[in-house]
Amino acid sequence: MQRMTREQMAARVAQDIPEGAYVNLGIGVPTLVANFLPADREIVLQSENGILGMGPAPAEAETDWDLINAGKQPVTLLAGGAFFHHGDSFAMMRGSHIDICVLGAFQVSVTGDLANWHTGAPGAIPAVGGAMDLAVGAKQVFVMMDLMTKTGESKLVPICSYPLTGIGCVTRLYTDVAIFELGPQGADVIEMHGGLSLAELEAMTGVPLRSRLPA
Amino acid sequence: MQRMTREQMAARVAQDIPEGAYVNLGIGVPTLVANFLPADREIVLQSENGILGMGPAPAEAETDWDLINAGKQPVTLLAGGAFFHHGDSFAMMRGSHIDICVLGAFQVSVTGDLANWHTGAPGAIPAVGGAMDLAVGAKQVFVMMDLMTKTGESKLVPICSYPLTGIGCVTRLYTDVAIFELGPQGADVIEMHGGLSLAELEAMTGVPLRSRLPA
Amino acid sequence: MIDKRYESAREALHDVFDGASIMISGFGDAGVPHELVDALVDQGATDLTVISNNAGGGEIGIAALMKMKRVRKVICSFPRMAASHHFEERYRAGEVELELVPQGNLACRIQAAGAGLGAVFTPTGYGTLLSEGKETREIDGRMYVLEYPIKADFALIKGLAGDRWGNLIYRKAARNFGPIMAMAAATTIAQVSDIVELGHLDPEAIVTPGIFVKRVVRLTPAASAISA
Amino acid sequence: MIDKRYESAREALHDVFDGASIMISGFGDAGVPHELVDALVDQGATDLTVISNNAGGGEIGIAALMKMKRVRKVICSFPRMAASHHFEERYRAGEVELELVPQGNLACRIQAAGAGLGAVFTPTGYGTLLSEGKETREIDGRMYVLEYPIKADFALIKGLAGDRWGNLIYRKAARNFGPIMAMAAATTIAQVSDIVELGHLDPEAIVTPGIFVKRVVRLTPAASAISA
Repeated sequence: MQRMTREQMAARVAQDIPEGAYVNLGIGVPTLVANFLPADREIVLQSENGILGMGPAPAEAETDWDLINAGKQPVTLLAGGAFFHHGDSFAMMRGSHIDICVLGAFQVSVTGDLANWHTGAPGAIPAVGGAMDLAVGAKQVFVMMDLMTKTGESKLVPICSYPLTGIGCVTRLYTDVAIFELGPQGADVIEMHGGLSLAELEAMTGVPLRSRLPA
Repeated sequence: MQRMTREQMAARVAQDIPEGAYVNLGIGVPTLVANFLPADREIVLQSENGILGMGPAPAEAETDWDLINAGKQPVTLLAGGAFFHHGDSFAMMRGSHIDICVLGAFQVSVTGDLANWHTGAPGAIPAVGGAMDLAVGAKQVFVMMDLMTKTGESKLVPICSYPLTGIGCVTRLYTDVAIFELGPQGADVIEMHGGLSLAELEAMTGVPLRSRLPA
Repeated sequence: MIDKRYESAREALHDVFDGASIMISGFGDAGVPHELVDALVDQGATDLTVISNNAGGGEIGIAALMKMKRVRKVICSFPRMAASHHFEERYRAGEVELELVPQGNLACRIQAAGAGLGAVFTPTGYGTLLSEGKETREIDGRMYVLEYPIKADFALIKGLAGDRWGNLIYRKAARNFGPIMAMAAATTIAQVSDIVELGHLDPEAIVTPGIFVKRVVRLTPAASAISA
Repeated sequence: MIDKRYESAREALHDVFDGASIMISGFGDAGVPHELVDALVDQGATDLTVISNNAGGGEIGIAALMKMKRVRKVICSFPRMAASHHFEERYRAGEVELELVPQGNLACRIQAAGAGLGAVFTPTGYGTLLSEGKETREIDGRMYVLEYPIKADFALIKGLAGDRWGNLIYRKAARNFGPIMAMAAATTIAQVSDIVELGHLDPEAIVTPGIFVKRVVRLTPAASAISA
């Protein structure tokens, strides 16, 4: 089976972000999506630390540590961008002004529950940042992750065993082998890569799946 | 008996506003206080419509209808002044950032209840504006009013008969014949004008008064 | 290309529907989007809920909507003005519902809607007629009233300048309700005196980022009306 | 004359007392008032509650306070960082209390304090470990958690420029928590790179009006530390 690379997944997510969308890319892998946004679409990236209209990384000489993304990496500001304080920034999320956020995850349930902030392991120092705010606030929550853990367990699960970030919030799940739409009705497969059959995918994940693949 | 004019009352209130205070002057008579602020004190006037550092009325030729006070009269902006939106403006009040507000009143109770927005008369169109926000929010609420109505009833009362603006919020009452400190303990007379005795003042108002007049 | 510019107030208001809730900015004459409201009068939508600091005065704007019996409900802090006779007539006739809200509660309820909060406990209005029947609670020794968000289908606001992304700056005390109403409406329509090139507005001084604005129309304000 | 200028960080922090709650702005390196925090380390107050997005990293600033066991409690959203070993050590030893708050709830609870609200219903965190034991309510078909204001005795923040009335502007994403913390603390102390004459800051572009700031100190930031 051929699995998508992170870059391929990021490129696939990028295709689904429409012209004019206000988008928040979570730290880590989701940040890669920015590299694949179609050049003919104007898409506005928000950063939780008070930036709209975030542009790509600057040339090294122009690094400005007052202009960083949520992952603390230097970025730039596009023409039309704006700065604002944390109250307004999280009002953008919580108030459903952000069209799409893209997050990583430890686990996602078939009904869209998200676990991405804490393994719950004894002794782990918990840290949540803005994950819960994005999960409940964005109009659509896209998750990008490998479907399986390194030890071969499905990260798409009937019920999350890790502590939740939000309930029923993930609308679409992009993995290295398939794309799912999630909701109260469960998981619908809308795209598959690498030649798996639906039965094989169900066997891998151990969750019931419905096909909405193009005929 | 000699009663103070409105201008004299305004001048008396102005004396009690200290250097550096952030002050909101209610519409109507309290606006007069601005004319009597001591020139050697820097006092910052706030207007509910989003102004800090409000200055005096402009020369007619410089009237700008985008720069008005809460009473819709043209004003100016002092050096150091700033504009902000209604959310921040009322956060300044509700969040106890305003040191003193000066309001007019229909009635004030001995424990500092305020009635200044509505007579409760049948058929009266109610209108409240920012009165309730100022009443609960400012660190100190000063009221300026004639002690007696035109028909000879005391406006300092045991319990307000008009609908309330706020409960126990008035800290000091400036009238044309005396100044009172109000609180849970009742009304203390701290200054008298026009040669009344405390007994005469009690007879006029019909409320118990304690003297804290200078010996 | 993102382009939120509209050619006319008429086009910017094309989809205002009967029964819509509409926020209208302004305090006194400052910040009232007169030309957008005029266009709303022409547009014809009726059965409206108007959320504004006042309930209209004189013969134009909100007062004209009142006169034409197109307002079902007003949510405001100060309906009584020098020339608010059209509102008063409808109100006394029982033809318009009035929800009177202390001005700061109006502001914070609009902010709550924009920020996605479910409700807030505010001290303003506790123990008064305006909190009758509302849930109250003592918190940390002080009494509060539970108030719910006020959102709207449309907000009509007025800026000084804007750009094609919808970024806005304002002018002096004309800012008032504009920035918070922009955040609380599904469709915010801003009239501005000037539309500038993208990047021309200082990103440090933009008051309303474009994310909160759907449509921007350049309209030349008439010589300022004298405030009531 | 109103003059909020202080000559040094040491003087501006003279009255920070044992047991004080202290907000510290910043996200990454941006907006962290490093020189004020250094002065707090020197000042000696202990048994502190620190409210900040992080719990300190490396050897200076909040981490130094941690190392010296002068922090009783941290209220933050993201205590785990590349070099947060001093926090981790105290936390594992049970020597510091951690109140972990989703970043947006941290922001809105700070805003609630600044705006004098008693509590707010927020959707963030519902059904998670971080709302365990908290009051919840369904409003309009959605679930919310009741959260209380976070206020502080002091806020240490960083602006780009200020004036003697305490008006502030910020620089790029260094704005972050500064404006909302300024509103929520009894005594807000701002370090700025430049103090300008009154009237020099554009009244349309002032982000924090002076009413929210008690003290302003001009401090030249060291060459920016590399962010963890």
